[in-house]
Amino acid sequence: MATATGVYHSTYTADLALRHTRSEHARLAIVAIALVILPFLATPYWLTVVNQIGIAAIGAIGLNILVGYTGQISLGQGGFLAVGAYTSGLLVGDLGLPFPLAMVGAVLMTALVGAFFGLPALRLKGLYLAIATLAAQFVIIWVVRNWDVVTGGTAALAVPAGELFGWTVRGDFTWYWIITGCAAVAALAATNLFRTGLGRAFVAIRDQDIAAEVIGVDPLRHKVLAFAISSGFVGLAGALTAHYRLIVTWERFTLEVSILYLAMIIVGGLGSVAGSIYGAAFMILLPAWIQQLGQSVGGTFPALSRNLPAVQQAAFGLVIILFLVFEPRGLARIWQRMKDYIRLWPFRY
Amino acid sequence: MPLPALRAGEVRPTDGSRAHVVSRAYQHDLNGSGLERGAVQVEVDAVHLHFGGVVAIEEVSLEVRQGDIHAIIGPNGAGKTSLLNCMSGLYRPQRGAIRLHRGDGDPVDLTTTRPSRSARLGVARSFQNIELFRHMTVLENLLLGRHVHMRHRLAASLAWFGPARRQEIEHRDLVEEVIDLLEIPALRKLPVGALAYGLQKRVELGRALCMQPAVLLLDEPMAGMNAEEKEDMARFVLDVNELAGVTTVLIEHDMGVVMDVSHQVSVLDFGRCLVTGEPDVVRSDERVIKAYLGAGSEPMGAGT
Amino acid sequence: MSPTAPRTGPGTSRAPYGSAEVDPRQATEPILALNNVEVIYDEVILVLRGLSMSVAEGRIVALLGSNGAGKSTTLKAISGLLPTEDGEVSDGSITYQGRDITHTDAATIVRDGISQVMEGRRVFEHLSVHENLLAGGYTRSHGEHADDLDRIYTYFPRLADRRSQTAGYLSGGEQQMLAIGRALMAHPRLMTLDEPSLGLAPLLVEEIFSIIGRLNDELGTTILLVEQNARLALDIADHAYVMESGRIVLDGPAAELAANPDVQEFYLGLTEEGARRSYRDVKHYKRRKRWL
Amino acid sequence: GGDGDSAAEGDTDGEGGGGEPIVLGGIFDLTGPTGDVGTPYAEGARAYFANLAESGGIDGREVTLSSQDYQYDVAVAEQHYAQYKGEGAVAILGWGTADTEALVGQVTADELPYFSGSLSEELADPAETPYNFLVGTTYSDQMRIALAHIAEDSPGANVAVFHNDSPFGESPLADGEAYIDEAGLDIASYETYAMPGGATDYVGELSQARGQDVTHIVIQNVASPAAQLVSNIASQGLDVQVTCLNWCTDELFIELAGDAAEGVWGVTPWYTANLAEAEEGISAYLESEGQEIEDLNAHFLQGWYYADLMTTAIAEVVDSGDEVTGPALKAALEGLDTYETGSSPGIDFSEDSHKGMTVAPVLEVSGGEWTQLVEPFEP
Amino acid sequence: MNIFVQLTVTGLTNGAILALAALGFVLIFKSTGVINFAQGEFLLIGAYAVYVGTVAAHWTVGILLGLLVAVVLGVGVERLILRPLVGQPIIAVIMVTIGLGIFLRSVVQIIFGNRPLPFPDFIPGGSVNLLGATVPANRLWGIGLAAVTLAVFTVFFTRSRHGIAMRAVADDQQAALTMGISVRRVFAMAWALAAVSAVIGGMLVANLIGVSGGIIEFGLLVFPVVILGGLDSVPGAMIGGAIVGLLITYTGGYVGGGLQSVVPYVVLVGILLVRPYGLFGQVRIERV
Ligand SMILES: Nc1ncnc2c1ncn2[C@@H]1O[C@H](COP(=O)(O)OP(=O)(O)OP(=O)(O)O)[C@@H](O)[C@H]1O
Ligand SMILES: Nc1ncnc2c1ncn2[C@@H]1O[C@H](COP(=O)(O)OP(=O)(O)OP(=O)(O)O)[C@@H](O)[C@H]1O
Ligand SMILES: [Mg+2]
Ligand SMILES: [Mg+2]
Repeated sequence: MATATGVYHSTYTADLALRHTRSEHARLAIVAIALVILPFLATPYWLTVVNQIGIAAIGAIGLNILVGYTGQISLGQGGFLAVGAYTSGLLVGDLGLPFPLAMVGAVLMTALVGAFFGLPALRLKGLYLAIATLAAQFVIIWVVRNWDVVTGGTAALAVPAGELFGWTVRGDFTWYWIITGCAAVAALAATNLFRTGLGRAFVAIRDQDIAAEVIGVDPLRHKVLAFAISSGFVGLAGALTAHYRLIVTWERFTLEVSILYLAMIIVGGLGSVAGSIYGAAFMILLPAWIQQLGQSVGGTFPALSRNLPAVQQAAFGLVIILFLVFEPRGLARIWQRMKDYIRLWPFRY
Repeated sequence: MPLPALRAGEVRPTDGSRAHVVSRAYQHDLNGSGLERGAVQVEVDAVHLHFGGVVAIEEVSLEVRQGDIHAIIGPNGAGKTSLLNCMSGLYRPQRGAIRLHRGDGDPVDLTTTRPSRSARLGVARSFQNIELFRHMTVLENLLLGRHVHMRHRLAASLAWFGPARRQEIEHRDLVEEVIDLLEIPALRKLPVGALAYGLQKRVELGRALCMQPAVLLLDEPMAGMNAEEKEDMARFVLDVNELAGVTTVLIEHDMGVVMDVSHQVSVLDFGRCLVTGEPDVVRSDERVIKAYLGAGSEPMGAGT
Repeated sequence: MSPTAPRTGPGTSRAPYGSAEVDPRQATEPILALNNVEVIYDEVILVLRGLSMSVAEGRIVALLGSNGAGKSTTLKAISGLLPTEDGEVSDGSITYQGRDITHTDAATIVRDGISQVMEGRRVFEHLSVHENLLAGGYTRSHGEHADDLDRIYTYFPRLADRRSQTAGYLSGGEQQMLAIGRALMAHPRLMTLDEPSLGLAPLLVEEIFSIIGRLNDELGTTILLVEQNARLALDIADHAYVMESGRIVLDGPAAELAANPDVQEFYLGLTEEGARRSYRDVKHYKRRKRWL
Repeated sequence: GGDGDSAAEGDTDGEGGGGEPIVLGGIFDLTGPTGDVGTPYAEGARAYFANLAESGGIDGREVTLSSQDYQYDVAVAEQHYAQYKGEGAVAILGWGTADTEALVGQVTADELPYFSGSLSEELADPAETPYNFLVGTTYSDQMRIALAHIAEDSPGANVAVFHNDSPFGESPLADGEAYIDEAGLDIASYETYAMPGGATDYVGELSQARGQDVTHIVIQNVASPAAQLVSNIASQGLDVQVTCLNWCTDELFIELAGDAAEGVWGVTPWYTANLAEAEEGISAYLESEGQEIEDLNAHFLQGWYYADLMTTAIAEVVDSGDEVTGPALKAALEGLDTYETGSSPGIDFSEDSHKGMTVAPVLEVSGGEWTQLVEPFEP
Repeated sequence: MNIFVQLTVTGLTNGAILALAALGFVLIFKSTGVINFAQGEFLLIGAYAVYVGTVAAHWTVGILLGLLVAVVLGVGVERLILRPLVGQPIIAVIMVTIGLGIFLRSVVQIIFGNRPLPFPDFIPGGSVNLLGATVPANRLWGIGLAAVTLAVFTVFFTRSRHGIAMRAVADDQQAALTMGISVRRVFAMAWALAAVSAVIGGMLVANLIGVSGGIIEFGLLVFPVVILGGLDSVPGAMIGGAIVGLLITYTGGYVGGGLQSVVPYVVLVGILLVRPYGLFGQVRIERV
């Protein structure tokens, strides 16, 4: 959070508000307007990219609640996404629930599964826990693939297009509004969480777990709760994927996805809601850009075009390396520095 | 005796008079004990703790009375910190009991509760090596001290408007009083990691105080400070005790502080409790001199 | 520090532990000198603002100052540890035995004979006591360890008892002894100690200080001591410096400083009459007068 | 949302060269888990269009293939698909089973003819998936042919199917089992074993198969794991007859498996062995690369002919003077006469069936080369 | 019985290779606290280097080239990428190694393409009859080679002062500096040695499965191995390697159904719940 130089509050209420200065309000307004205009300007391709970013942002916020704020590393993201996607898809497909209700069901279900796989967090820390959550990843996917009766096994699960009051919800444009709305609500909810006691307790566990326990934070309850809340967000992302894409395949939820999400929050900024969004955008835009760039350059250098995918991948890896070597604390930190720089501009030091 | 609370800009007396002490009045009672002054607050009963072959505490018994500053001294490795850890539930002694009296019904045995529950019962503490939440602000650290007194409902937290916000404001009120008491209003929004060592120690005391403890355990709050800084810290410890009446267990190696500040002193040596008594009695105890103070040591605290 | 220099057992005075050639007590030449040293952290935080001091060979020099004055920073500047904390000596110079060591790296400085005992003990928690000591002797060859270990175990019998215990589980005092012992393994000519009494019981503080005295006396090791317990520090030191906000504000022979009224008030906690103030009687919170 | 707007621009201004370029999309796996066979396939398709561009396109109208690697990642495939749609692509050359299935709904809605590397029978029914065309014998048919051949060659065989652990691998399993009963084949047992990704060996699975007294193993996987499996079989001293289905019946398999490949059977509609002589385009390509027909990989041909078939249909539409749109292409594909490739059985689509081929030969590795063992036949 | 022998030998070979790969990982973690997610790529590069040398000249050249590349790679990575990150949050360091993995993998692909290459067999082929089972000889050689390498490393670290120096650096870098231990040198050494062990491991994997990207996937199994053995334990890497190797082959051989990818992890979690720092991992000292 910005150091509130020169801003004073006369009531606790004002002090607790998220935005204090006029420029902060203005920034919010600009972002909101941009989000409204965006779908009208974007090409279909970029619209799908934006939608993907929206969904990823929700998942990344969820993961950040667990990893960035509570300090419990999880590699089970892909599995939890799968739980969300399959639950929601099946609730609509098999039980005929309206899709918003199914999404709520998916959130609850994923939270439950997340809480279950969070139980080892009681005894395990750091990388040991990370590998235990890897078990969640593999077990969930294994179940999905082998529980043929319910999930359809390895075959893709077709999800009927969402219907609401007789109106079929489909198409990138329509989904843009739903996804962006969900992402906004998710971001707000996560921000709220961390300005209340519950969220602070999570951060306390991350910073100093023994001290947290001694001031009354029950580690069992809070760690499991963090897993549940985080998974709830992830479940929402999974459910959105299912209804937006109309097809659920387990191959969308592999370990690479878990790692990609981790990359998002690290590059974006651990323990930052805004960072999760930046990170999601960055990690999805970067390959897309590199690809576009590669294609346009590929024409000029035929030798390059042959190796294009590998070159693109190499560039992707290199950008991650350079980025982190340059700023290990992520985009959120860079943004913060830029703001500080501008705010303090004529008077550095 | 409701006196007006200190307003911004009010000047404190600096001539060493006690005047300012009573000039502050607080809405909230920081003392979480329901007992009468002088009643037994904590009862350590034949506690025994060992780690593998290392005996840390051996049959230690002592009583801490409500309203006292009860010092625990002893050589390094005597088991002082371990005893505090037993009280706050971090260590589970193999034998013995530590009973916390609460004034309502039977005492609770602290040796069988988990740390978070001990906290709920009113045990608050600071640590030998500062254990603050480094990335949070002073305010957030103190608010975390209120954790046990808050209701944590997920839906409300996510929604913010409504009960969650009301609660934040409500508890902020008490926290502000502690901030005022410890004189750290300027630090409110600073991350604690950036604070000077002495200030961090003060914030840690504040965090414990926010819990409205029945008993406050302080593990070497003045280590690594020079005389002047020690004087400040001693003053805060005294204020907490005198103003709020909080029962305090204090581990400290500086005999000057211990003798001046405490009502009762217990001496541990090799896990055993050598003696408990008033400072003057303890200071002249042969065993204590031999085990702890050193024969050559000048009589500390003399000349007061 | 020639490795071939003959060594005698512990307890023998004038053992050529640090330097074989010169009787340190005769030397007046400073072994270490800081000239106008400026230290900046993170390229913005100026901590030392032109600090100058010198340490004469074979002496014990004390450095006093309140929290955050920059004492530890000074020691880190000497031992070359600043780069590990994003700090740098931005101006001035540090000379050791007449050579400029301002930007020499930490490992080389240890080889040259300066050992630091860091604030907060910093023992290798997961290594045993014995292994900690061996790590301390890293700069020396294997063959020389046996004698050194014997010597250190004689100085600190308590460590001998706990030889194979994991250092992380030692009590605070034992860790402090280990930290000093570990530093001695490198055969320092100059040993810098950062708050060795931190968190130690009175008896142990006395013990540690008497050992520091013995080291200086018996082995001729020069000692630069940072200490909050000003009474003890001034007792043992030959010379003392007082620093505030990154500068030396006062210096002189230890005895002289101990008599200085300001030092008495702020560092020794004595009243104007020279008696010790009771902590109960101190009522004012902000009464800092500072040297400038 | 975004309608396919390529149609609207079809014949706006006929300046000079014969109109707008016709865009096709390609979703290939070059670096993913099936990259070993995906790369030659993609190369074949790309080489074809490069050649086409050089020879002036279709009636002077440029045809371009916009293609990218998707690393066998469904989400990336979706992204590419959306991009091609935005670029006004009229048809797609796809790849994997998983992504083809994932895209099927959109493909149907967008009315874009879709050729996929996947020959999963589930995608062959025009009633369900009207825009998916299977340019080859389906995996299920390949399996049926393999089983029929095994039953005939050694009655009472114990068959173990080793398959890629994915929709691709599992696609023909159930059909194969059903076929044994339907056709009354003399096969004593039929078990399936998944080949886990990233395994260094399949000794465990082979041990299980031993429990079944296995005599024949059918592999539905790509070349590298198949070669691994065959080497394991050899080093274990197991005496079994191995049959590869189309994604491991190729030259890479022989190269990797070395001696262990000798005598392995293959069932595939695509093979170089009977490519009598390279057609013009291919020889031009070979010349530019300094290669011989023998250097060509079967999957390269597969990619090449997929592209050629699609182009033939486009030419048909262009000739007829219609706009080149998805539905027009679909109609053209269904209306085409049997399309002969010279290196596979003829391809024929109809309104009721999008199975391009129904027959396949059985090949055998002999002297380090795939040779034809049995003429193409229908199961 | 012979199935059991067969599975056991297979499992142990895989285990031995895993142990080698894990050893490199453990070395790095032990002394620098870095979790190297690019270990699989190190194996891959090792395999290609040995391949190139062997194909171009002789297997001795191949191994020498492999070791050379390993040292250059290890030291280079430490110098260019990890040194700037000293003191940064551990998870950022993890991510850098993930980025490094992607980068290295792609570079290898640009140079060699993604077509798998058959590894020249310089380890004698053929089969041996062992307790009634036919066991490929190269697997037995693999176990032997891995065992020798591990033994050499173990002696090096317990007998030489570098062992203590490395552990000291792992505990407290600053304090290690005050002992005159050059933290940089220790880091460089750890990375170089890790890369060396990866080259040997990569060579052995390649010998089994050919030179291809599949080596990386194999490398992924390093994680269960090191967690099981304990992140900072050399013997742990060996035992962990053996257990995971056997677990996978036994599951494949007796259970099947794709459970190979699940069972090791489930067993792992079970073991971790009893021993939260793995079988031999160092218990983190937490005192307040
Ligand atoms: N978690 C633990 N595991 C093993 N031994 C321990 C543990 N905690 C404490 N000990 C041992 O118990 C004994 C008492 O330690 P404790 O920390 O209570 O001493 P202390 O009186 O607080 O000393 P100090 O004044 O140095 O802080 C010591 O010998 C210590 O090594
Ligand atoms: N790594 C660092 N980065 C930034 N600032 C630092 C760093 N280390 C110390 N400082 C700042 O430099 C000042 C002097 O610190 P230093 O540790 O040298 O003080 P000190 O005199 O040793 O105090 P103490 O008695 O508490 O040990 C302090 O204000 C501190 O906040
Ligand atoms: Mg203690
Ligand atoms: Mg200091």
